[in-house]
Amino acid sequence: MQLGVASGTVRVQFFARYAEMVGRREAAVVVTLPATVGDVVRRVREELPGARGLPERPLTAVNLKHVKLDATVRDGDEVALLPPIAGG
Amino acid sequence: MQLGVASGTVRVQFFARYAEMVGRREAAVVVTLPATVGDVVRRVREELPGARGLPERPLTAVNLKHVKLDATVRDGDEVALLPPIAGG
Amino acid sequence: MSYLTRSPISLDALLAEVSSPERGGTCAFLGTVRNGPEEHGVTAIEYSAYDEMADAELGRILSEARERWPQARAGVRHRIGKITAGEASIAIVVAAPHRAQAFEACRYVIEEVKRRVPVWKKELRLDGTAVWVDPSGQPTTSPPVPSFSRVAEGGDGHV
Amino acid sequence: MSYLTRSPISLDALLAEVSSPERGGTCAFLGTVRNGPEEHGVTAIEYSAYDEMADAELGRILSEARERWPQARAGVRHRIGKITAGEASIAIVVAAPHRAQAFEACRYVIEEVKRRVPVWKKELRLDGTAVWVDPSGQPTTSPPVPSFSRVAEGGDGHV
Repeated sequence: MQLGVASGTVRVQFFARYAEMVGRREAAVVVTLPATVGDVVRRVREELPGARGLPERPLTAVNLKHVKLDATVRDGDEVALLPPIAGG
Repeated sequence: MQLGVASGTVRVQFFARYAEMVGRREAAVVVTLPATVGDVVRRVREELPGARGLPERPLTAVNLKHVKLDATVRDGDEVALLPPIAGG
Repeated sequence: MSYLTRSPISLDALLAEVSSPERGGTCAFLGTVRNGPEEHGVTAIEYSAYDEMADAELGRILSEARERWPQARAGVRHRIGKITAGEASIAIVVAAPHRAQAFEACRYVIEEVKRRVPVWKKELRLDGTAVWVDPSGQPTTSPPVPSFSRVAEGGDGHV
Repeated sequence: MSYLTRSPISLDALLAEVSSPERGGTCAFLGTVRNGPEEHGVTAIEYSAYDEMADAELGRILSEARERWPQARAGVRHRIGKITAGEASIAIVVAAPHRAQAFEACRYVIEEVKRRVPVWKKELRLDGTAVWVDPSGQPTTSPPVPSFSRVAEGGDGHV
């Protein structure tokens, strides 16, 4: 059994209006595991310049699938913050 | 005021299976006025060779519009006997 | 202009009739001559119509659709004559500012066509028989025409 | 093969993908870039997507449609990039043995696309502004970019 605190790195992607707000398309974010998507979003909003304007509860996806904020993230996951969808 | 019995001539048209049954596409039918589409159908079934096989209450149209059998016909009307519709 | 045609239907021409930049949702329906497991070797269907009335009725249906969905524009073409399996017998196109109107109006038009437009069809089958199709879509009432292939089989009852 | 494209959508190609003689009813939906009275001089829309996820999500929606309507075949193409008003941003085509399935499955696909596929649009307007469109279809939240024409008018507040 491993003692101590494990951490993981997730790749966070921003799209459309969110990418404009934070001025970038992606960021590597380190979180303490276990962590949820909500933890990743909090971390992003606290640490990334310009990210304060992001909603506290944005639409999110992990590894190309829609997830809720309480979904677990693992090291290496691709987390996406999605503005309100407007396709079609 | 006109006395005596008035009569009118309507042009009756047959389509698809009905045209095959009676072996023709149209017939001039003389009816005593006032008359209904039902009267025309009865007349056709009684007098036209092969027309006995037509239903007693077929789908009918007068002057390009669907009508019920109790609709009135006038001299010169175009009456159509329509097999069950199967378009589209 | 007639809503009936004896030539193949051009969906593009119909789309051009109803399209406009203010109508962002377009719904189309294509009815094609079917030859599936429910059919029995249908090679083509011979469509016939009471031409003048079919045309008038199609015009009335489009008018009704326009009354119900004033922002929508609908177009329709019904092909008449012999149509090979896989080809279109009818095309309906409805363009509207919003998709719900387009779907509803398109569905309305095809349902009314099926109910009201005086068109009939005779299935032409692989075995040489020709069968009038009744309104439920099932070919039933018809003077069956024995085919040559059946006769050649010696009448053993298996076709 | 991807469900996304940067080129104009070919409805004919999509129809060919799903058509077959056993499927006699085909329903298509075309979404085109709108410039009507509700819009305000939209000349084009710049569509962007989370490409990999949009593609995966479109595939999942088609699979769901296939599960719900096993006899139907559905195809979809979503165009990405700058699309001029009047041109199609999405096309959905569903062929089925019977028309009810085709209409229902087609409607299902477009509704799910609108709800789930990560695509965004920015309206490019006549006055030079560019506006993100929010999901209700109303362009609201956006950093407004004053246009040259506005500046040229002397800022009297009337545009």
